[in-house]
Amino acid sequence: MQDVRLIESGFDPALELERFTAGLPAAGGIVSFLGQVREGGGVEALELKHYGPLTLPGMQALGGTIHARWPLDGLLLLHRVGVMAPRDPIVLVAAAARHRRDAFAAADFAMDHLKSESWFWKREKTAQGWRWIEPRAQDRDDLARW
Amino acid sequence: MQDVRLIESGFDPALELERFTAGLPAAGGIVSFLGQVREGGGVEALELKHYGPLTLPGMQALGGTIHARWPLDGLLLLHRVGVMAPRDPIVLVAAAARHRRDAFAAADFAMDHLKSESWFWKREKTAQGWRWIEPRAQDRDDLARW
Amino acid sequence: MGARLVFLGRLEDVAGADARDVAPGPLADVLARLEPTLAVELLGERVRMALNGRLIAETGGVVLGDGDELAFLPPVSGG
Amino acid sequence: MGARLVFLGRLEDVAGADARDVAPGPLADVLARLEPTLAVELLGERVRMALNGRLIAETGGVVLGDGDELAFLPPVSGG
Repeated sequence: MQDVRLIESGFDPALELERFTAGLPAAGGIVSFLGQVREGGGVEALELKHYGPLTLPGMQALGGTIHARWPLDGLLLLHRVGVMAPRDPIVLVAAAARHRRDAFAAADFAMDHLKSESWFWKREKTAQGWRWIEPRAQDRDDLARW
Repeated sequence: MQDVRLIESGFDPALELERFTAGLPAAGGIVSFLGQVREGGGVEALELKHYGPLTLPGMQALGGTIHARWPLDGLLLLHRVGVMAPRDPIVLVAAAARHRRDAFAAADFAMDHLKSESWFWKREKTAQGWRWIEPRAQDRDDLARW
Repeated sequence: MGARLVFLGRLEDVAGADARDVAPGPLADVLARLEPTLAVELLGERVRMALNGRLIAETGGVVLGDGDELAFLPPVSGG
Repeated sequence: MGARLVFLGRLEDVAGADARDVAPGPLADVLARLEPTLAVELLGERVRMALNGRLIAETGGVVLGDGDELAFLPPVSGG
């Protein structure tokens, strides 16, 4: 089971995770990662732009890679695009597996690749206006682990 | 923020995770692990026994170790005891941090230690009756990673 | 009131109950009065003991007094 | 109808819009008709290109025809 979506407006991570889990009664463990817009630090809004012809197909291909690499019962990859406010969810990844090591590794791998290889461009709005976020060296290091 | 509980009857993982997240607006990422009683394989019920004077204090000490090792905004360690049915949640661990690597590592560490070092004894009921579960070599290997 | 032995995990099945009240005294004497099959299991090398809620490393000098609780903890299989 | 250039991320700011319609022709000619500051940014070594939704490795022989869409993709910063 693979559920990969780009989401144009808000979503409810608790509800999404509950639905995902409900469909997987034979999975022993479910690992999830929720990324949200941090409150504080002067960020008033965050915008994620994407390129339609590449972004969702890229996420679907990532899902296929993950399914091929770990024995999973289910994989959920949800990513917001558009303008978000502090506390809004940005990304929800969940991996369900019989064995918890597989679920941890799959979710961790998914996040490293969503951060560094998916077609998203991020900008933040502060009192000084909008500013594009540059790629972080840490993201490249994370990717090199796999 | 550290929330460590032994739970005698059912709990709602989605609700617990939502409450945990709501209290942590400055955390960028939240990693969770949900373990549930697997449906199938002939298991009709699962029972977790514990030893009151050791189990919860041991979980609280584990929480302290994790907080000392990774910079976290919050840590949730919930564990069921008693008799459970297939699909019932057994354990919910969540770690919130500014940086996602810390949240992944803390949740992974928490699960390895809950599995191998916490004072729980598990038995399963099948058509043949109740049977105590022996420790798995895999659990000891998982622990040796840290 | 006596002392109390607590049996966790599969030791509960061997003992036939999750706890048993026993006469106080040195641990060696207490164990000697149990069924031999149970005593052998309780002294298994992977069984740990907790006296009044605290793990003990050495059992050589343990004397159980009135109100003491000694728990026998086989390898865990939790989570 | 012409061809269309699409600018992602900070390239949108340099171009002043997220897309621009241009006259068809060889890519070198299309770029030569843009503002030099924009053309330099678009040819940056870390900027990748996608022609009609497919990444292209070599831009040497690209000729934009009517209805073609060429996207300029700077390093991502997503997730």
